Amino acid sequence: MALVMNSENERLQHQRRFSGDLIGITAIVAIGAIGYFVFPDNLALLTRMITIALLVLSLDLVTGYCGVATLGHAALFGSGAYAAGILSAHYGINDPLLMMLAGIAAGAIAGLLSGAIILRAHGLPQLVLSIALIHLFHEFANKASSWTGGSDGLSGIAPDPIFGLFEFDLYGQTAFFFGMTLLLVVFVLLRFLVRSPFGMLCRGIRQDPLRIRAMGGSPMAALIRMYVISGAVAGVGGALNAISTQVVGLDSLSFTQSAEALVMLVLGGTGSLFGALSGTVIFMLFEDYVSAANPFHWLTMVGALLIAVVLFAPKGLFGTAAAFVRRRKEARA
Amino acid sequence: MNPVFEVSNLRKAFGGLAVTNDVSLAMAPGDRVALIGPNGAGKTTFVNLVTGNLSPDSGEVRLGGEAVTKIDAVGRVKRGLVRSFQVTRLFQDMTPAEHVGLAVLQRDGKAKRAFGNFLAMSDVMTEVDELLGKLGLASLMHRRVSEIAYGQQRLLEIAVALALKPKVLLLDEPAAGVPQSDTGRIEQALADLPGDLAVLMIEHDMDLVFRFAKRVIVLAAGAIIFDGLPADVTRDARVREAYLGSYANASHIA
Amino acid sequence: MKKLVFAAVAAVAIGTSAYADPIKVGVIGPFSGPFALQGKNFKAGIDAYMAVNGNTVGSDTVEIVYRDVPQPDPAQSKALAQELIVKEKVQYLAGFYFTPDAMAVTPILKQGNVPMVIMNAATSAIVTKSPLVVRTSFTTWQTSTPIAKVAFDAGVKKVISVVSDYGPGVDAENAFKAGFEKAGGQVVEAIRMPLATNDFSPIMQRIKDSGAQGVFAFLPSGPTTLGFVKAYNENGLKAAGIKFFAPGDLTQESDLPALGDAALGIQTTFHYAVSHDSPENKAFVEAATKAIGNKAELSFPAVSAYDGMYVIYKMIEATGGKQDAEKAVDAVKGLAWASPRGPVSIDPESRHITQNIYLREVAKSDDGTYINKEIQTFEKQGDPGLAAAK
Amino acid sequence: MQTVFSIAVDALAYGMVLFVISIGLSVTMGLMRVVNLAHGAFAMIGGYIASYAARDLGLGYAAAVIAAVVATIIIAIPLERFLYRRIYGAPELTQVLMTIGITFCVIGIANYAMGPTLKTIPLAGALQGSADLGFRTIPVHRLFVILCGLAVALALWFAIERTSFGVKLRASVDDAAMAAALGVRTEIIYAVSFAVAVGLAAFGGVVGAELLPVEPYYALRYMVTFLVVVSVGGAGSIPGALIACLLLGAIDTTGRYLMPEFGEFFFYLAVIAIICVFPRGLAGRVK
Repeated sequence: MALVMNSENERLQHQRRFSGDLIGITAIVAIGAIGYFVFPDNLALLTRMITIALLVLSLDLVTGYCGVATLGHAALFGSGAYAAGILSAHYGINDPLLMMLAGIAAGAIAGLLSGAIILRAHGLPQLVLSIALIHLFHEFANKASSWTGGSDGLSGIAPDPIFGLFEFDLYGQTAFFFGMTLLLVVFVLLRFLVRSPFGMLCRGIRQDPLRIRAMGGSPMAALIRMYVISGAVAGVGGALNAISTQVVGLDSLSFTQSAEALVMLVLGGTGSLFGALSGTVIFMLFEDYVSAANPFHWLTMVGALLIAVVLFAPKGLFGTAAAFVRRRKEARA
Repeated sequence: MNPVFEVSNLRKAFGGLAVTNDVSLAMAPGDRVALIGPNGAGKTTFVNLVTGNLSPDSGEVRLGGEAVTKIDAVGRVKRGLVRSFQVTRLFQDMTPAEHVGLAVLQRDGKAKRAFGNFLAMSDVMTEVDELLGKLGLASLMHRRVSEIAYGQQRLLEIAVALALKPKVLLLDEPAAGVPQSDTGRIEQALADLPGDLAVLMIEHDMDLVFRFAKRVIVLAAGAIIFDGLPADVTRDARVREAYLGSYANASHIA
Repeated sequence: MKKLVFAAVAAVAIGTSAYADPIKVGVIGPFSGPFALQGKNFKAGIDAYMAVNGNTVGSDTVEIVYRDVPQPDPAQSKALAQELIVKEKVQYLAGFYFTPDAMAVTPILKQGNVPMVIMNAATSAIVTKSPLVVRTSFTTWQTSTPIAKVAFDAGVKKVISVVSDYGPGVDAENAFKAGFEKAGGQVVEAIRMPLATNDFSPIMQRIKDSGAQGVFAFLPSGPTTLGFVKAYNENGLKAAGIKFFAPGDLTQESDLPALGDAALGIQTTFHYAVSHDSPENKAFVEAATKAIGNKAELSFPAVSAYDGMYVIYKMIEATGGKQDAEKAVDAVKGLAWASPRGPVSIDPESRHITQNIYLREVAKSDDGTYINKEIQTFEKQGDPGLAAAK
Repeated sequence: MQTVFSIAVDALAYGMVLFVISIGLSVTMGLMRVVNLAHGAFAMIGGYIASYAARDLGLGYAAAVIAAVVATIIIAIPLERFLYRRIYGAPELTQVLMTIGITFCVIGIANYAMGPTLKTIPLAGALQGSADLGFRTIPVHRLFVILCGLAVALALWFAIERTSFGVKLRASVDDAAMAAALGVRTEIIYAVSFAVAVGLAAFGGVVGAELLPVEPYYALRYMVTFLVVVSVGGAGSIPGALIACLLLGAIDTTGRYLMPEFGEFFFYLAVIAIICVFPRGLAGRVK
């Protein structure tokens, strides 16, 4: 072996990945700042992007890191949104932070429930379980219209100003900064999570659950745990959605929302937090742009983008770019 | 010495066919036993019964004196019964350090920690460095598994098993598929296994069996037909019959 | 997000706009997805109005900015409305096909100083959510109440109600029940079926077993109505003499060619039929057909959009182009005019449109196309839904 | 008692419609291992072509059906060659992304080319009207669909289990490399299977159009239903798909009769229950 490096040296190199955290945070802040200055009067859109990004991050935890195929992830997001919304609309508890906590708790509970059902099968049947589940959630919310407003949507959500100072107004400044803060906090926590022993365990489970069992680990317990965490993250997104838009509709619990989140994730690249974020941003910006350019047939363009990504960037946009950069680096080494 | 691993009167039938038929054996710490047998002898079923992936129709499996027959595979691993796989089952996009680190964390019940990177946990890393160093994998510890040679992957399988600090180790053809040039390193690794560990090796390669095992068990049609010293195995009439019945010639075991 | 921006003004108008910024009207509707046809009708109605009446009010140019919400999505609708107000600086919001999308936007109207002209969303309560809401379409209560009287007068005393299980369906059920029981009839059973029902045979069996003499049905316009009407015929309900009553959503003109002969004779009550006979409607249909490209695609949202634009033009006139939502809304309270659908007025109290509701029957016209033929008029109908809610 | 019979007849008819439309998906998903979310798009293309052939060209019903199947296959050939061939054996999520992309494109194009209104396919005279079963009447068309379902099931079963093509197909699926080594031209086998699947989709789209009317959003609207029945049956199994369709048809129909307001709950709870008991589907091939 000519290229032997001693292990200490390699570990240092490995630890440089920690600087990835800084780069990541800087990137999010930078993109947020660019968004803020480029679209200063379209913060509602940016806030919407943040809420969806949280949903996609949450999906990445179970799909990207654990290999669970699901088209029903909006169940977690919508539960969070309804919990936060109902707290305000029915109980008059309008503190945004309390609403956020309610969203996190409801998301986690929905995650536990979803996980307990979806994890009972694998592959295609698993996908179908998730579809059945999201329809049940959706129907349930439709039926419980005295609580959820049914198909008319839950209105009457009126969050107080944060710390009594910053009001959620028409211009969306507060919602945007609130959302950015939440996204950064969630991102940093998830960076810790995915590199922690537990994150490694989950990556192992995705590749070979039997091997994990042979190492004395219990894949089911770990996956359920990850589902609960994922539910909490989705709950943050849902609650943010309820707080920033002050309305919750059945669409937040829909198959369509779930499928769109999955498309964004696969577009960016599964199994990486940056993949989830970049997929969301690129998909939403692209949609925004083409639907402006070709109002009635933008769906065709989105379809073409998805096909092009599969053909030319099979690991997703971020995944393929990252692989390319790595190859370049290795070629130089 | 008390047996650390004991199987008594184990039976398993699929349909009407007895695939494991009244198998009993006992191993003490430090034992080096090879389990051989012609194809279809029931070795795989036996391994699955022992590890808990199948449950027997009757009989008992004991680990360190404790009956584990009703305990599932994961519970048996936690009690010190660890296996390696005939075809390596490694995580292709993870590194050897991560494999061994995960095994160590799992063993210590720390694998559910949602915080901190094991690379920064000095107690874990000391063990990882030591184990991988012993098996000659130190220089590769941060490469992806998909980038390292198959012989090295086999060594990593052993490293992962050892990281779990087993009392009993089941090695399922540890050298299968490895090119001749690399088998030396695997044999060396086997020779260096901890002295107090009970090892049961399932193997086809008789050269390896003779060099490694102090005791050979022959399984045929689900039953043990020979249990004794390696030197005696080729002379045993029933063994010859079992093999000659299924092979064109006996050169394999001669 | 599905943002549609297209300037309704010609390049010439932009060139001459040096002395005055155009007055922008933000329109939110389903311009793609499963309800794209309805969004297309919004646009056709608006284009038709501007083609007939020009794109200027006084010295102000009017510009339309479209935003797409393909399916009910209140959060999206609200985000787009915010963007329209803050970024595009629209003075008026209009459109809104789905109730939740309209509900989501009402809280920000006051702060944005923007009136909202609803061109479809048909739940009664929306107008109570903000004093800046004006509606030029209809409510489900408004269109479903007269049919109860029609049914009773036709000698039907026992009716089974079958509706899609969502807000408007429940509204229709309640409206019909209230009207029918008041007239002296009896609703023997009320069935709510999931929106995503494909096969209606079991429902038809249920209707048969109920022993009702007639069925009242409500389903959203689109593919499912086809299956429902076909099942009604094929399962022998029509032959058995069970009469069919519904609001006009079930027989919207763009679905009629597909329904074909199966729909012949079905009686519905609604606020607008493309075949309505009046000079105003002739002019409207001509302009709207030009705008939509294919007359067969023309349907009821177009006329609400057309009248919505009329209201907005009046508002611009009254405020002289200045942004003053309250003044604009006050100006149209009590406003009465001759709409393509007949005489209409804005009720000063509820800001909802008072209009004629017509009983129509599906028939074949002389040129072989299917039409909703008006056979009876219920004049000056307000919205009974608001009163019922009180 | 009459009601029970009546519901049974409805359930059978509905189940068969589901079967005819979904079975092509079972071929792509089970035998070719492609999660083909664009299945509904092909069914829709078939429906549009039949509608165009019958209404605008004035062809008869039978001719329209044949034209739809043939034309849809012709449209699908380049798609198979340039798009699907790239995702054979790819991870499921990649297949999902690609086939959703194709579906979006087809919807957009259909909306542009055919307009957003409903399209119908006029039935042949013999298929119109209702037949009297003694205790009730049933649309003749439904009887026709039941027959079509049985015919398709038999033909597919025969093709897969009893012909040399079926042997080659199963061999290619189980081990493509081995099959190729044995002289099976797997590319052709895959292309032909894909054509069969697409043809079945188009056939189902046309025959089922009375129940699921043709419009641009068809491709997404019913995608979930197709996916569910095929997976519950066990992808790739003809008898499995048949049993699943009849079972789910029965549950759906009965639920809608007894408690229409909880129709969706019945259906999806049944799906969850079945998959929890049979994680590979009712007759899933062991992978």
